[in-house]
Formats: sequence, C-alpha cells, structure tokens
Amino acid sequence: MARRSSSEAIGWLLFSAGGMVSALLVPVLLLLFGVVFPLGLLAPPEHAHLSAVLRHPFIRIALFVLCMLSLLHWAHRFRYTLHDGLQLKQLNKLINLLCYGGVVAGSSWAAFVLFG
Amino acid sequence: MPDTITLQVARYRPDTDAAPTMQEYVVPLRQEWAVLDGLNYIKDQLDGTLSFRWSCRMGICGSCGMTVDGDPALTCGTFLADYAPGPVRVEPLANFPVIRDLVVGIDDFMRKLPKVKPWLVREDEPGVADVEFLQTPPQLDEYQQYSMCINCMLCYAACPVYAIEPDFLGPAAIALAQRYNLDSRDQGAHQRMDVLATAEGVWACTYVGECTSACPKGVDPAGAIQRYKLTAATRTLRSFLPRGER
Amino acid sequence: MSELARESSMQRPHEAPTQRAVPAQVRPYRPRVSRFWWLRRRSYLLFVLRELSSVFVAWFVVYLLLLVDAVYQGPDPYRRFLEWSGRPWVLVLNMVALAFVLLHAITWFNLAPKAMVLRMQGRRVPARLVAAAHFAAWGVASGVVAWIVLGGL
Amino acid sequence: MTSHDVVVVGGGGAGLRAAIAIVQADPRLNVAIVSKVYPMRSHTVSAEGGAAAVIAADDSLDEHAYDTVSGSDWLCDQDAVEAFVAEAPGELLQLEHWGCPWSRMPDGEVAVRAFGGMKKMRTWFAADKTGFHLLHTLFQTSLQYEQITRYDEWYVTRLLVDENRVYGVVAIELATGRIQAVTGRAVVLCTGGCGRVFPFTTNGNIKTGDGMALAYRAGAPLKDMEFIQYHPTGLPFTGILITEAARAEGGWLLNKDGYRYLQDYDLGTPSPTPVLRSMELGPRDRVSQAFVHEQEKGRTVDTPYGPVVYLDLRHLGAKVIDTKLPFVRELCLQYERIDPVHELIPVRPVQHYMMGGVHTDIDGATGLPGLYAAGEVACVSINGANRLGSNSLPELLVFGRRAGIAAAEFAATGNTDPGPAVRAQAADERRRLERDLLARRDGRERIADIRTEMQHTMEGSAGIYRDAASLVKGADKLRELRERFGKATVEDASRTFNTELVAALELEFMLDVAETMVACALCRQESRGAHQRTDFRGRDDERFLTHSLVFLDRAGSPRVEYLPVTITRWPPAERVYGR
Ligand SMILES: Cc1cc2nc3c(=O)[nH]c(=O)nc-3n(C[C@H](O)[C@H](O)[C@H](O)COP(=O)(O)OP(=O)(O)OC[C@H]3O[C@@H](n4cnc5c(N)ncnc54)[C@H](O)[C@@H]3O)c2cc1C
Ligand code: SF4
Ligand code: F3S
Ligand code: FES
Repeated sequence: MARRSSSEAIGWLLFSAGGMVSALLVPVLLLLFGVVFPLGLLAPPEHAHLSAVLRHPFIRIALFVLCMLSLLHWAHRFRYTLHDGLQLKQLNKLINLLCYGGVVAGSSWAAFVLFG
Repeated sequence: MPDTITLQVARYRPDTDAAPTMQEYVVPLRQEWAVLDGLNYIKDQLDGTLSFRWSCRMGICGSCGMTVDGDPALTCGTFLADYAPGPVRVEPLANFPVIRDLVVGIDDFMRKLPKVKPWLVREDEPGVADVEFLQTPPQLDEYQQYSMCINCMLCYAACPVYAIEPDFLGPAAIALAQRYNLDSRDQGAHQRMDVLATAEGVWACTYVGECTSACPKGVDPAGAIQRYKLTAATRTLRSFLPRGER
Repeated sequence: MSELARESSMQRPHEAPTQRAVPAQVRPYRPRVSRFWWLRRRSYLLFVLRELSSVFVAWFVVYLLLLVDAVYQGPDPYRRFLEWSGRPWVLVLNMVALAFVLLHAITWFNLAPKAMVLRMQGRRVPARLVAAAHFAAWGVASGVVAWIVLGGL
Repeated sequence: MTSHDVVVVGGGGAGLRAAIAIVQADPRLNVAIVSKVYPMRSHTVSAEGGAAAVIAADDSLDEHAYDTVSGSDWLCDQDAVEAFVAEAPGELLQLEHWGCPWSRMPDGEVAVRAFGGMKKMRTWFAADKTGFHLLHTLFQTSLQYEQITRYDEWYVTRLLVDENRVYGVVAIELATGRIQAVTGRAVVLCTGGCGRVFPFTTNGNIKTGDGMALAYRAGAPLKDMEFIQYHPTGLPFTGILITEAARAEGGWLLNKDGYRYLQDYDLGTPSPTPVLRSMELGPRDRVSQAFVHEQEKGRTVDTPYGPVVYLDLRHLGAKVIDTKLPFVRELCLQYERIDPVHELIPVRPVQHYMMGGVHTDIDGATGLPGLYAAGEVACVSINGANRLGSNSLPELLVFGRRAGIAAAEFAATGNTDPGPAVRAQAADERRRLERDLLARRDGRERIADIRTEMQHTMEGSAGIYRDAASLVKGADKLRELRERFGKATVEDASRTFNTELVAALELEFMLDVAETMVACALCRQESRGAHQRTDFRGRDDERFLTHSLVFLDRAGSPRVEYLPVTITRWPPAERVYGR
C-alpha cells in the first residue's frame, strides 16, 4: 500500500473547487453567450457595457480564477476518464502530462488575455 | 402468473471448463419464492452439482450475493415473481474471481479489511471494563449507518473502479473504517489515515455511486468515501500550516 | 503419510490459509473487464457522461477567453465574434455543451451534501436541505451574472 | 498437516470469544479458527432481540439467576447459572469497549429492554440486530491479533483422538477440496446449534449439529438432547424469526377472533402495556404450547404454510417500530409484503434453539481431555429445559471465554504433541472421504430427499408435544433413513467447492443428532419445559430432576444415562407466570 498522498488531496480539493465554481457560473454564461445571444432571443450587450465590465479588476480576477479552477476540474476528471474508462493505465504519465500541461497552458493564456 | 420460471444459471467447473457456461433450469414460480429458493430447488431436485453459498436466508449473513439479471443482489431477498415470466439470469458476483459456479473468491477483501483497523482503537488502554464509555444517541447516530455493513460484497461487484483497479480498498472497507472513525469512543482515526488517504484508498474512488445503489443495507459507502475525502483534504491543508496552528 | 509430512511446513500467521499452497485443481476464472464496460449499464453510462461534462467545461473556458479577447480588442472584433458564435456548428456545439454543463451542475449539487456534514444546534442538517441550499445558491449566482451581463452594472 | 496450540472450531460468537480469550490469556499461544463459513456469516449474525445481563440499578444478580432457574424448569445447574449471571455484565461491557453499538439512553448509558420470562428489564440490545453487531464486533476485534490464524471455509469432518485425548481435527478446505489435519493440544468446539434437523426453523443452513456429532462420535456424551426450543413467533414459509423484543416493546398475540388468547393459559391477564413475566412476556415453551391448544380449539387461521395466529404491533406506532424494531419492519416488508405499522403479522411457532449439547463442566471442559465446547453446541447447563430469550448471547460470551481460558491453560501445560497414531487417523479420514463420498455416484437416493424425510420425522415425533408411540416410530424411521443414507449418491465429483459433499456430511451428522434427541425424549417420562409428553403430563422431580447424558455405544446406537442436577440456592418449585 502506498503512503498517504498529499498531492491527491490537493488535486481533489482543486477539482472540487473547480467543480463548484463551474457548476455555479458556467451554465448561465454559456446559456447567454452560447445560445441566447447567438439565437437572437435577447439582444447581446453593447460593446461599451461589456468592455467596461470586463475591465473591472475584480471581474478580471474572478474570471481568471474561474478559468483556472475549471481547467483543473477538467484535468482531474479527464485523467480518470482516460485511466478508468479506456483503461489506459500504462499511459498514466502521458495522460497526466497532457491534462495538467493543458491546465498550465490554458491558465497562462487566460492570464495573458485578462491581464496582458 | 405462470407456474414455472426458467433460471439461466452460470456454471463453472474448473476441473473441466475453461470458462463459465450457462445452464437452464425450470423451477416452480411461487409468490413467496426468492431466487435463492429457486436455486435450492435446483440443488435438491434437479442437479446436486450446482454450488452456491447461503445460510441465513434473511438478508443478514451476507453470503448469498450473486448477479441477478445483471444486477448485484442478495438472492435471499430478491423474488422470482418480480422477474416473471422470466427467464432470470443468475451469475456470480462481478469483479471477483469465480471459484466454482456461483461461488466467488473474496480473499482480496478479507486481506484488505484488517488494514483499515476496523476495531476500536484506544490510546488509553482502559484495562478491565467495569463501566461503559458513555455514548449518547446522537453520537451513536453519527456512525450507526456505517456499522450496518454485512460484508456482502455487492458494492465491490457494482464498482467499476474496483474492477479496473484491484488494489482499490473498496467501498465496504472504507465505510467500515469510517464506522470507527466516527465512533465517539474511538481514537484511531489518525492511524487509519495512512491507509485511507492514499491513491489506493479514497483517492481511487471517482464517485460512480453504484456501490450505494447496490447496497442492500443502506450503508451508503459512496457517502462515507466522499465524506472522508473532505476530511483527508482538510487535514492535508492543515498539515501545511506551521506547527501550533493545526 | 509422506504427503502429510510435506504439508506440515510452518505457516506464516495472520494470512488467510487459502493463500498458501494452492493445489493444482483451483483455477479461479477471472473475467476480463471490457474496455467498454461503461456501456454495460445505464448508470455507468450516465457516470461516464457526467465525467465527460468536464470536457465541455474546458471548452467553455476556451470560448470565454475568445469572447473576452474579442471584447478587449474593440467593437469590431466583438461583432465578428458574435457573428461567429451564430454559425450553426458553433451554436450546436454550445447547445450540446450547455446540456453537459447542466448535467454537471445538477449532479454536482446533488452530490455536494455527501461530503459535507453540517450541524445546526447539534443536529445534523438533512442532506436534502444541504442540496436545496446549493440549488438556491446556483439560482442566485446565475441571477447576479445575468444582471451584470445584461446591463445592470 | 498444520499445527497450532489451540484449534477453535467455529467462527461464531462463541468461537471468536474463545479465540480472543486464549490469546489474551497467553499471548504466546497460537490459535487456529477453523470455520465452515467466513466468521461473519455464522448464525450468531441473525440474533435480533438482545443479550441479558444485570446492569439496571433496580436489578440484582439473584433475580437474573432466579428467572433463569425457574425458566429452565429447574433443570439447569445452579452453580453454572450463578457464574453466568455474575460474569455476563462484564462480558457485555467488554463488548462495549470493543465497540459494540449498544442502544443508549439519552444520557449515554447503555439501554435495556424487557424480555420473555425476565422479571426486570435487563436485556441489552443494539436495535434489533444485536447478534449481527455482536458478531461483527467480535470478528473485527479478532482481526488485530496476529496469533489468530483463520481457516475460513474449512469443513471439519472429524476429531483426532489418541488414547482418549483430543489432538485436533481433520477438515476439508472447500475452495480446493484438500483434506488436511489441523492439529493442536486442545480443541474448542463452537459449532453452534442443530436447527436444520427440523423442517421449519429459524436457523440458517449451516446449523446442522456438526459439533455435537463430532464430539459424540469421539466419545464425549451429549446432554439434555430432548430439550428443543420452539419460538412462538416465526413467519410462515420462511421461518424467519420475529424477535421476542416485538412483544417486549408491547406487541400482542391474537387468535383468529382478535382475542389475546394467552390469558387462557395461566399466563396472567391482559393489560394494555407489557407486564414483565406475564402474558406475551411469558417464557417461550409456555407461549408455544398455548398455540398448539389454540390450534386444537380451531382458533388459529389456516394458510398454505400451516396455521397461524397474529402478532399485533399496530398500536406501537411507526416511531417505536422504526427506532426499536427496524429489522422487524424490514423483514415483514420484504418477506411477507406486509407493513407491521398498519397490518397484523402472521406468526407460528418455529424450531429455534437447542438447549442440549455437548456435556461440559462450568469451564467448558468435556469428559475428553483436550476437548472443550462453548456456545449453542455445548450444554453447561444454564438453560435446562427451556432457555430464556436473550440468555444465549451472554452465554456464548461467558462460556466462550471460560472455555478459551481453560483450553489455553491445558495447551500451555499439556505436554504432548500429536503422535503417529493421530497422523494415521488423519490419513484414514482422508481415505474415507475420498472413497466413501467423493466416489459415490452409483447410489439411488438423493441427499435432499433423505434430509427432508428426516426433518418431517423429527417434527412428527419430537415436536412441541411427544409421546412414546410417536417417538418409537421416529426412532425406527431414523434407522431406516440411516440405511438409506448408505446408498445415497453424491453426484458432484469435483473437488472444488463441492457443496453436495458438504450436504452429505452434514446429513450424516444430523442423523446422529436426531437419534440422540429421540432417544433422550423417549427415556424422559415426564413433561418439563420444552419437553412435553402427552403420555406423561406433569413434572416428575422424583425421577427426572436429572440431566440425560447420551453416549454412542459400541453398536452405534445411543445409550442414555442420567446425571444429577446441581442445586445451590433455589430448590425446585412451581413455575409461576403472570400471577
Ligand atoms: C434467528 C435467531 C435469533 C436469535 N436471537 C437471540 C437473541 O435475541 N438473544 C439471544 O441471546 N440469543 C438469540 N439467538 C440464539 C443465539 O443467536 C445462538 O444460540 C448463538 O448465536 C449461537 O452462537 P454460536 O457461536 O454457538 O454458533 P454460531 O454462531 O452458529 O456459529 C457456529 C460456527 O461453527 C462453524 N461450524 C459449524 N460446523 C462446522 C464444521 N463442521 N466445520 C467447521 N466449522 C463449523 C460455523 O462455520 C460457524 O462459524 C437467536 C438465534 C436465532 C437463530
Ligand atoms: S457496504 Fe453494503 S453492499 Fe457493501 S458489503 Fe457492506 S452491506 Fe454489502
Ligand atoms: S461505486 Fe466505486 S468509484 Fe466510489 S462511489 Fe462507489 S466506490
Ligand atoms: S442467505 Fe444470508 S444474506 Fe442471503
């Protein structure tokens, strides 16, 4: 039996935090920007308004956290899905690299977009 | 209701068979007959060579777990009439090696069980007992649900993670560890942590939740595991704090 | 006699005896797990779909960043983004994503009380109440976001 | 051959308690637990109601002793009863310290409930799954002792005896079919009861009297085998027990007219709330006998599975039922599809417990040096002619521990290890099993048919009421069945988990046990407790205030002798309930 694993614990905490914020915020954002506006059910917000909102430092930070945690949430679940669902145990290292590499890349991009 | 029903029973005789085969038997269909009664009818009247385990036939000894029409179930508490007109498939529990016919090997669980120290740990060995440790009904309530496990192994048969990751401690063993962790009389939670908070312990579980659906005794091992994840994670966080603030 | 003697070797304590010498006739059958085990039961399939919802969460992050980037770039890029988002394939993708994200949110809020055991005045708060509180929080958060986006701020 | 210091046969409550006692008494000893099922499958698991021990402030050891003695119709040994009541509270507290989830009072102290035949509330309970919790607590506690080696799913077929001393057992490892000796300097038999000798029983499939037959064949006598307990409230068809706690919490027994019929049988007068030692809280023998009289008067209800009366819990309400009797509700809903909160539960008497068993002294020692017994397999005796509900669980703890300690002492001082004669016996036994049973495919009789006939024979001749004619007929039939067993076939030739072979061996054991029951019942020409002879009504202390001891004689038939009952402080008197 392996020893106590603190990396698993941290991974799980971040996964949970990501699951929570994405569950709270993603549905409504996706509903609005992905479905309602494109379908023309409601008029999309004016550029000026949206731009003002997005330049608010608090919103920038919130969005960054949302992006990073959501990606961590994805990485954790996707890793297990590949591992258990497709039984790609042998590729464990590669899968981890792919998933958490994705998190780093995605978060950097988010930082670049939001603060760059 | 017809008066007979067909049971399709998995047979595996290691001396002659390379893999299990299915054999059909027709048994009487009666309102009060459990699947186990059908199997006993086969054993007593039709084919003495069929092997399966059972004892209490009241859902408490945990020995008669099998796969009935694809679902893990206690055969003494699963009724033929609910499957009429049949046929009913009866197979050994999934995820375990099949020793013979409907008998599976549960050595793996029996080896894992002592690892989680499922007994009351006291740092202050109280010697001879002359008064009880007090425990109020709400304190009893804290762990009672997890103490209801009859070790029937249905949850292991239902858990895909156990199928894929045989080192996984598994739902019942973790629920039993929680049973003691949450007992107000126990002082061994930190010892159990070394086994539970590992990649083969709670972290292996991806919350499929099927263990809880399969459990005939309402133990809710999925909940036990989930709860322990939070406990283990917060402990880990706290261990990063400087000493004294833990 | 000789066989008896052979068996009399000492054993290690505390180990199920069946692990010791196992005669040849025991050949347990070990079923293999199919790579497609998750198709075997509806509940397994639902589980895999739940896990796959995370892919759509990730897709949303990408979509969001494209949107934010467009807004920062100015009104024109923003307009182009809106046009692009109306393309059928993007729209369909987002609808599917929405379905998955809803699946994620609902399963998540139902599951949350499992890990959390809250107590109020010494009594355990019923799991259903904890779940209901989560759903309420979801409603409030969604309302606030919509309000901000739609011009409240 | 594997060897240990002490071999415990059976992983039920008694066996586990004994094993723990041995390693605690002497940590150097190495103990084997050989059990035909995984320990947590043992039938102790199904005990529901509770375990009696004096703890309440208004209670006393003397009262527990008196209830037990009068409940036994004065056939118990009073020195054993005194030791039993004195040690029972400590044992239940010990269980508490090992984690048993006893039900509690609001202040955190252990709660007690009323039980049949008891004058005070002294039955500890863990909801209505007491045996389950007790067994799992013991099993899980035993896991921490490295000195205990378990042989799970090993079926013991014979005791190894050399020069009148027991040296271990021969067993079949079910998973492999390997036949092997497990030797030790002492053996503790804890194989439980023998309810499967009867057709309608609360006992699980494993309760086939193996240990009684093993001891009997090895030369140790069995005691009081005519005393067989019927429990008044079993579910028809399955025989699933509805615990006496249902009546202790206030349940009523009603006949087909809705009348609380126990008032007609000198068990007191009805009152809305339960009164100790009265009406529904009378002892099991009397309550079961009352059913037979009701049946004769045509006041029971006929069902496809025999006549029934009703147990009425409706007035208790859902709350009491769900907190005190959740398992009763679960069992009724699942197996009878009725809800006791709103409906009457059909019940009938069902074979439940064996008062008799391997004759032992107060330390579990049998007449054979090196052989000990405890639990339902043994007869110490504290149960005499009728066991009181909730006395059995503490009995297996108290005497499991005592037997364990005695065996540990014997093993530590008993110098000799098994010699060549023992090895030869083991080889013999292996040959017998291989030749006689595994290779027997040409017979014409089915094991199951013989077993069914035996069960019905026993019900007909040695049920709640017996007489000389029915017993003689039963004895003849058993002889015939034994002959037919010689011609029975074992279709299954496999070595791997051959349950048909096990069934054959169990049947052979049960035939032995059945014969001793009938022989003892025939010899006892009186009515006492659970032994009711229609041709000898009334207790006869002059002739029969004695235990029956039954030996296997050279010709292979039972020979009955008598042994005086030990009386210390309670001279024989009338049993009075409800007055
Ligand atoms: C339904 C029910 C309810 C009851 N309720 C109560 C109650 O409320 N209160 C109370 O005090 N009593 C109650 N009793 C009685 C009590 O439960 C039993 O008398 C007691 O549990 C017997 O325990 P035991 O350890 O002697 O035997 P068991 O628990 O039956 O164990 C026997 C052990 O011996 C092993 N064994 C048997 N034969 C062999 C063999 N040939 N080879 C190897 N191993 C063998 C078995 O594997 C098993 O491990 C109840 C009984 C029943 C049936
Ligand atoms: S948790 Fe439930 S399903 Fe699993 S072994 Fe225990 S009782 Fe059986
Ligand atoms: S089914 Fe398995 S994955 Fe976890 S929640 Fe239950 S143990
Ligand atoms: S036979 Fe005991 S649980 Fe089914």
